[in-house]
Amino acid sequence: MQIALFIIFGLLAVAGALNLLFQRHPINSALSLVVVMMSLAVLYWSLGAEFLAAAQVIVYAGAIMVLFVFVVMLLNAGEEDRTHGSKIAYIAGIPGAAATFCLLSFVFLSERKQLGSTEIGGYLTNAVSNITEISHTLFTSLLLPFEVTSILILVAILGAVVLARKEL
Amino acid sequence: MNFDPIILTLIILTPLVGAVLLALLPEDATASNGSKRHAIGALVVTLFTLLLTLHLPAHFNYTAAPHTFQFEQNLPWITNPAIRYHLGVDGLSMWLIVLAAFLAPLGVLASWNTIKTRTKLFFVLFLLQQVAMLGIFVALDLFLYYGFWELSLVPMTLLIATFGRTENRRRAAIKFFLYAFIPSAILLVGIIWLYSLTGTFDLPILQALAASHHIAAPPTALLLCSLAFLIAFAVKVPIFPLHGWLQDAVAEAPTAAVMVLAGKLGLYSILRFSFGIFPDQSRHVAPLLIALGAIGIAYGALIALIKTDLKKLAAFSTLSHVSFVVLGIFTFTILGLDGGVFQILNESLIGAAFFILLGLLYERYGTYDMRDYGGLATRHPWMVTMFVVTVLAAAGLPILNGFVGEFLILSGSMQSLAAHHILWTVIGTTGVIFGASYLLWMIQRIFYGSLGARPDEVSGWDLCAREHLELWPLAALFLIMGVASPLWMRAIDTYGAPTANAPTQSSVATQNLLPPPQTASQTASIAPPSLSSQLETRSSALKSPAAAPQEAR
Amino acid sequence: MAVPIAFYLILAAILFSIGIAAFLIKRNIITIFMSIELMLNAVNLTFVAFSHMWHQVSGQIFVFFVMVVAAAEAAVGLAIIISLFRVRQTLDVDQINLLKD
Amino acid sequence: MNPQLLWLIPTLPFAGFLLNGTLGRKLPRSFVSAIALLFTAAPALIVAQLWIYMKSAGAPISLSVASVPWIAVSGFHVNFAFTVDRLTLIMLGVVTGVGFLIHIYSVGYMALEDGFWRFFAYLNLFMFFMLVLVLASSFVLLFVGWEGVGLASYLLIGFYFTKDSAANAGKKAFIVNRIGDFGFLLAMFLLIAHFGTLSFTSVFSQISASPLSGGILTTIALLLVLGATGKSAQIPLYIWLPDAMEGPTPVSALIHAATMVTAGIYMVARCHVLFDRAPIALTVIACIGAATALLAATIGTVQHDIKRVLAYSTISQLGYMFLACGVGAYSAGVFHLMTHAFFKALLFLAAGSVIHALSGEQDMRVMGGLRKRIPITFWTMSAGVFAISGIIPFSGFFSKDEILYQTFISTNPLAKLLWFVGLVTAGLTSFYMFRLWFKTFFGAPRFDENALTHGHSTHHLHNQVSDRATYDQTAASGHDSGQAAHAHGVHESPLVMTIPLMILAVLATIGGWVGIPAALGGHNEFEHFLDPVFASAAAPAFEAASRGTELALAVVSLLTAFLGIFVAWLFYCRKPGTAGALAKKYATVYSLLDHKYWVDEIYGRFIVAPLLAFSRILLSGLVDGGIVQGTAATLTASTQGGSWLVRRIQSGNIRSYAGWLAIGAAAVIAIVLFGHHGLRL
Amino acid sequence: MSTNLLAVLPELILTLTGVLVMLAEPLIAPGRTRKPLGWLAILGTLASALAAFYQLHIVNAHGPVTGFYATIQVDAFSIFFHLLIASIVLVTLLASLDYFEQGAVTHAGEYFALVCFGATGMMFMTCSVELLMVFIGLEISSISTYILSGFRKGRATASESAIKYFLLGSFATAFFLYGIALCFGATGSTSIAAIAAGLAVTKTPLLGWLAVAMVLIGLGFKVSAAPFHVWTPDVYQGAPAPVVGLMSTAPKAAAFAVLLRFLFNGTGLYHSHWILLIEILAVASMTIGNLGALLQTDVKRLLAYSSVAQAGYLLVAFSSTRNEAFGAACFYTAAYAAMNVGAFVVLTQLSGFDEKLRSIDDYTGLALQRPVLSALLGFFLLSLIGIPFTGGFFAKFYSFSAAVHGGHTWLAIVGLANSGVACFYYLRLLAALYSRPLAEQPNSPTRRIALPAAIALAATAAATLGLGILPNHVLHLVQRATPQNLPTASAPQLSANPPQEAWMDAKTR
Repeated sequence: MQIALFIIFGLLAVAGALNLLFQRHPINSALSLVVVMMSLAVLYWSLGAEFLAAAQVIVYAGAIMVLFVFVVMLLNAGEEDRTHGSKIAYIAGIPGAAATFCLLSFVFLSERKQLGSTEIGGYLTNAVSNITEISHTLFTSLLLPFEVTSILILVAILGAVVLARKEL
Repeated sequence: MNFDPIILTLIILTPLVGAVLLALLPEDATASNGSKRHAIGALVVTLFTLLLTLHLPAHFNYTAAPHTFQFEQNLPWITNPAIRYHLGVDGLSMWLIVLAAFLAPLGVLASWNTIKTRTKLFFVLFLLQQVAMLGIFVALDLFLYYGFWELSLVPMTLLIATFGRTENRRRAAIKFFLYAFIPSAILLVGIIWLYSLTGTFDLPILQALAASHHIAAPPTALLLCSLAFLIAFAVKVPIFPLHGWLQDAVAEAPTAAVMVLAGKLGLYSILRFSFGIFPDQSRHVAPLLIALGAIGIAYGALIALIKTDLKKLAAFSTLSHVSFVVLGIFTFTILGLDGGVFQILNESLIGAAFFILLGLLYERYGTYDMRDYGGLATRHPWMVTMFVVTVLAAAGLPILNGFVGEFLILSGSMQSLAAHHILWTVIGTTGVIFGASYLLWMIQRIFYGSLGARPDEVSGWDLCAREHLELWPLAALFLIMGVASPLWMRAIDTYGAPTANAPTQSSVATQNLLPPPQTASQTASIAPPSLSSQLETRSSALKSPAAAPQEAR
Repeated sequence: MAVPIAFYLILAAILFSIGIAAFLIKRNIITIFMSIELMLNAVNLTFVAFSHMWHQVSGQIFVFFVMVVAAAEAAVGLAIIISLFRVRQTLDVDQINLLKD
Repeated sequence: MNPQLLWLIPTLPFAGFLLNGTLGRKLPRSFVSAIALLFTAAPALIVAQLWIYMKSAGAPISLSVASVPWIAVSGFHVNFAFTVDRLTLIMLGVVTGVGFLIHIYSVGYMALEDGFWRFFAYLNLFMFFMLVLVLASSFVLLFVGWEGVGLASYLLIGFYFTKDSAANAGKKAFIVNRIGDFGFLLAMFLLIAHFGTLSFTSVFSQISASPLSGGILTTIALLLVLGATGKSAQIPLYIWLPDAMEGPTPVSALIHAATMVTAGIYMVARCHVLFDRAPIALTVIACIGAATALLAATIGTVQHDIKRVLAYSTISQLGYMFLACGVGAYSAGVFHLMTHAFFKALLFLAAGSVIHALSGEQDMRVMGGLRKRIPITFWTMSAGVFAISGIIPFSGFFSKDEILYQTFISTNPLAKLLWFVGLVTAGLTSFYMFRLWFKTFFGAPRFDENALTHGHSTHHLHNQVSDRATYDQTAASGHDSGQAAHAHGVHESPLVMTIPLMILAVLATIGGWVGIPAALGGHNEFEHFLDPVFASAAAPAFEAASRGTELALAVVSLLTAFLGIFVAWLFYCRKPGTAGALAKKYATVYSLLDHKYWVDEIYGRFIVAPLLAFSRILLSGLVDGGIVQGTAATLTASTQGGSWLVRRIQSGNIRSYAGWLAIGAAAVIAIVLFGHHGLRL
Repeated sequence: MSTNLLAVLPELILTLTGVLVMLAEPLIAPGRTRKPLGWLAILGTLASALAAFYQLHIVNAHGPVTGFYATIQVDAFSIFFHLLIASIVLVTLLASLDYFEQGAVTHAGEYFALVCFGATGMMFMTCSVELLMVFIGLEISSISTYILSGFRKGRATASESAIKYFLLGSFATAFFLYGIALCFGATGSTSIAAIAAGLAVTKTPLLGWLAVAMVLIGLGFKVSAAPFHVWTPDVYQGAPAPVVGLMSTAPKAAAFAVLLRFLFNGTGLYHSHWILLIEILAVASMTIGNLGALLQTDVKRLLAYSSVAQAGYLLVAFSSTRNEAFGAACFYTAAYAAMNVGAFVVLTQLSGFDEKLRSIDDYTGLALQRPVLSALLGFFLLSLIGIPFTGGFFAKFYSFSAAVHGGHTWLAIVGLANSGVACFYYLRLLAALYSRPLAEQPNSPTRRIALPAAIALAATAAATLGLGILPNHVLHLVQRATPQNLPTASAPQLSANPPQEAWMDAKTR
């Protein structure tokens, strides 16, 4: 089952990503990204992260992507033009991306043995449930990051207000 | 009250304080022809500095042990790295300090009327330059020295950039700075490397370590390090073929700046640091430097022969003259070293007089092109007199100072036959011919014959009182130093004699030809005993500062 | 059948690289921003995979934080995009090149 | 007398120089001349006293005075130390005596010149340096005088500096002398390197003590010879002396005839110990001397400028002295030096008087028939002409004959050839001197009496005067070269000029009697007087010769002189057109002589021009412009190229930037994965 | 090991200040001056700095402490950076008090708040020993600087600057995150101490290497090390001058602090892997930065490139042994902050809100009109060149001596040759200042320098000079600041022996 999930949703994620890449209208790209996120949510679940799977759907797909779509609509962005502003992106960037991928894969493949494999539901069998453990950690050892994140959100709100406010 | 321990600090501080005070003194907006108050202030400061420096020759101890320093001040400054505020003077630097302080008032006088705008900036920079120069001469801590060394670049660059003569000035300033800065960056690497090796920046300690071969490093590395030092200094001198900056900088720099542009700083540094810390390595590269010195003499003179622009001529003449010093000091003979150091004084004084005179001409006629001149002798009898005296001193006429230096240098060069080929001495001596040629030709083209184009248009005046005041001390010194050189040589010799190689009587045919001159034994006996005892005290002193960084690592 | 962790990682690497490529290829600034989100998602997958491997929940928490940060970034980024659009009336990244040598 | 007073001899003229040099411009002319004369007469008196003192001492002695250190470094000391021996004494006598006379003469000759004070200041300066040269007790002190007289010569030749030719001549003199000094300096450096000292006594005693005579001594000697050829105007460096005639005539008389140019001979004589050990160098000296004597004499036969004839004759006579030194006959050389000082000073001063009479005219072609108009000048000059031509009993005969005789009996393998050259030169000498005599004083006057009344003449003078008149407000008179403003027609010179002429005429006549050789019934006292100086174990030997030989040689040389006179008489008195006809017939030879063998041109074309071209093209252009500046330029250009490249990266496009980030990231990952261990140095 | 508010006191104070300012902003009527808010922020920053001093006092007495379940560690190192960041922020605030008055920005209060928040993020970065915390801090600082760089909203360049910074910054953040993920993958932890312990026993070292690379890419972007510097010139050019002064120093300092901790304390074991990378980054940064600046005519871009080069010099220090690297790098950050902030404060004063002075030509002859400011700018430029008796000199000196001690003499030589090239462009600006003006009319309106700006200038100049004459005092602090990993509660005790710094032993031998 694990492998089936992996193959189906992995392929779906890649397909979504590629679609994002090849679609020329931002809305289509956004929807492709939603597909990727949904697939990932399933994969998260298959890896024993139910909480994250849920959060992925709610926060990412539900909130962030909606924000994106909203802005796309707001700015009335149409299909993008095939402008040729950059040769470097193709000459250096794409090979760079490919090389990065190759190097990463090389590392993962060469360490494949040591990395081991997934055990279906392996993590779920823990005594404490996933969510309990997360919340426990979040409020003990990772309390500070959790609190500080509020500053981050404050900054984000402040920034959004500052930037998007009309008058200047 | 005994001023000895603080006199050097006072000497450095006086122009510094002067510079700060001048900077705070507002420009006189009411004066029509440029304010004089800063000039007066600078004159007072420089004269006072000169007065202070005269303390040194007055209280110099001629019988001190070789390789020791006087008027020392040695205070801890920064603990990591171990930098000390260490000042001191020996026979090498004493007269150079007085010289630098002596030239300063002359520079102020030379700028009296020529600097019409931004007088404040000019004199502040001038005094800062003075601080850096004096600092270089007295610093005994490599690091402190390096600080002054770099510091000397800045005012000079700004002086050239701001007060340069033509539109080319910015380029010339940057060229000057780059030429000086890049090698001194390598010098810094050398200093750091040395520090990482020995744990000290203190020159006397380093000197003692080097003399006793206690700097533990592969010979190649040491040689490279010595080259890093040497190249930085050589560019500043400049030694042929590193003189690329000289022509432009001399052409642009105002008189007061150009007087201190080339020569003494670099040469002093070679003598003090290259020879002090790398005695063996310096001797190793000496044949090359002797060759470069000899070539530089002839090369500078030959090119000066064809230049029609007076400043360019002066630049190559400077190259030729400093090359004499290079030739002299790298012979490592007493004659060469003493003559070389003496010639640094000569070269500076003669160069100063020369540039002042050129400045006077420019002030009157607004051109440095010789072809525009001619027949000025009837109009400016005093100026031509001073010009001829200067030129004769430069050409090495006996009883003027240039001769003593050149004579000793070339004799030394001939003496050190073992180190190099006789050819270099011969080439060096041709400088005597070419030097006279271009200088006399210059005199002829400016002053003799019928009136030239510029003097026909512009009427000039003979020297005024201030100009007399600038030139007479120099002219008098030419003569006094020419006939009474021992006054200076006595101190210089305390440096030169212990630094030179013990005379080997290396000459080709003489071993069998003659009994050794009676003085040979004298000179040989000076160095060894005192040095070794000194070394012991130094190395014990070395333990503590050197050990600290070792442990830290 | 168990899937090797490496496969998840490689899947993440693929997504990450596609994200890079999308950043390079897309012209619309919003889409480019989306490709960054794609890259972040790839990283998240990596985190989750490792979290699974190490039986450590901290990886998952990290992902949680990344999500929050992504949301904050999205807010700010989109605000920047809006303010840019107001001035330039374009979202084509190739036309955003006033600042250059 | 107190020997410590020795230092007064040179310093008094120096004081005169300083006084006149700094204050002279403000002082009246009488004061200036008084100062100059006083400070020249005083040393002359001291020398006279010294002479008496040393004579009375009986035995040959040499004096030296305690010294002031000049250069003092460990292992090497030079002092201002003076020493007097008999050679010095003779030189001192000549320099102070002749010098004083010429000073007197100058007072009259220069009376109306603008730079009167300057002239006397320079003249005193010259006296100072010349006396230092003569009194020096070491090579380097000698060199001080040596260079110093060169300086004085430079200043005095260029006295009329507004004239380009004068300025050029001064510069040429100095630089050519410098070439000689180059040799002198190198010789000194070698001496220091090998002997560790430059004191005469020390060096010579070391040479004497050493058993070897090696290549090094020859090298030193040859380098010294180079120095001497410069100062004494010998081949190859004689070219400056004819041009030096641009200076005022008293200067030519004092510096370029009587004293300074003999410094080379003095130096060789002073260093005879060294030269005796370097026979090759001696031979070179002899050959140079003979060749110069002949060469200069041939040129002298065709010159028209009265002073140039005398200049070439000077070169020729100096060649004689060189010849003498070269064969080891130092005392003969010095003897000729002394007589030459008398008669050549006389000739120049008389020529000056002639020029003065003709208001600045120097061209013999427009002279003639002056015998009656300026009798004193004529008679005194005649004495000089006879003396130089070697007519018995004038002084020149004895000294020149001595040289020829010594040469003949020398053991040098070239002795006979050298003697023959000397003989031919003697004939030529009497020819061109009598040519001068005849052309100047005999025949019909060829000058334009009217032109002279304006005080102006032909040649460059015209330009020069008008030039100066334009901007020289103080110019009371626009006259140069000794012609006076009051010169209305040809006239005899004032007493202040003629008295020195007369004294010198007497000396030129009887000056040689101190060295009448034994063959002519004398004792050759002069030679004996100098014997203690030149006694040397290594001195070149002479063949034993009989009195008969000596007598015969004297007769031969006398006959040669008369032959010269006869030819001159034939050409310029009897048939005045002959010379011109000959010149046309042998146009090539004449042109060669007229152009002084094109030596100046050859030097210019083959040494000076290539040197300048070398400097301009190779050094300034290629090395300085190309390599030195070019390296910097290349570095700058490559840096700027790099800068351009880096800025190309900064295209402003976010996608490009991301491209760089991506490829950079890939590179970083690759480096971390595959690049272990950083580079070390 | 529990919540210890004292450990985050400076951050806490700054946050509160920011919140206060933010809250007070709407209370002030539009059109009224926002200076009081600025003063409030300044006071807050001062208080935060004092709090840092107080922490120093405690640390001096009791040694380093950790807080919040060992997510942060308060030691001399973090306090040093706290103080540094607080000082930078203080100077920036002082300099920008009047800045926004000129531009009639109505909501300048938000600017002050953002600066405070940003500084909080940076401070958290420097004291965190947990990568998650680092990440959050990094994001806070980044997001505030994104916003600040686009603060002059009406301008096309401002938005462009912000978007470039934002997009590329997020792009790099993804790499940084990936790196953390791989760290976690290799060791099972994101705490630096645990990473150090974990790497010693990890079965997947390749992941560790990869993690180092990815983190370096992310932080390399933040410190604008070549080739991750591409954003720097454009962003600096478009951002307001005081903000550039801030963001070219404070976030960089924080990023370097993270880099130091991460490389030496976290992945010190992999020294041999990252050392070459650091060297290459250093050389590339120095060279590319200097070359880019060489022919630059826009002054802000010039300083941007120069900051790239400065990052390179700083990286040179990393090539040495741990202690030296810490000392040299910390000193460098401080000196660089002093002179660079100073330079930008002068630029702010000279060119004003509109930034009319852009190219070097605009600065020609300015010394006549604004002598004091020109002299100060000249002084900062000299310090950037590295002239002795300025902070810049000792900064370079320590950095290069660290390299020489570490056996990387060639790096020092490359660095010094580069600083030779560098003086060309600094001097071009300097020479321009002091040459004759091109036009008659003044190119900079002569204003009196306001008191706060004067204080800011005096402080930076004094700091630059002080670091150049008496570097010892800072150096003492810095030398004690080399942090050690404290035992943490959450660190998995995978191995009995703590990771030996074998590479370091090898070096000292």
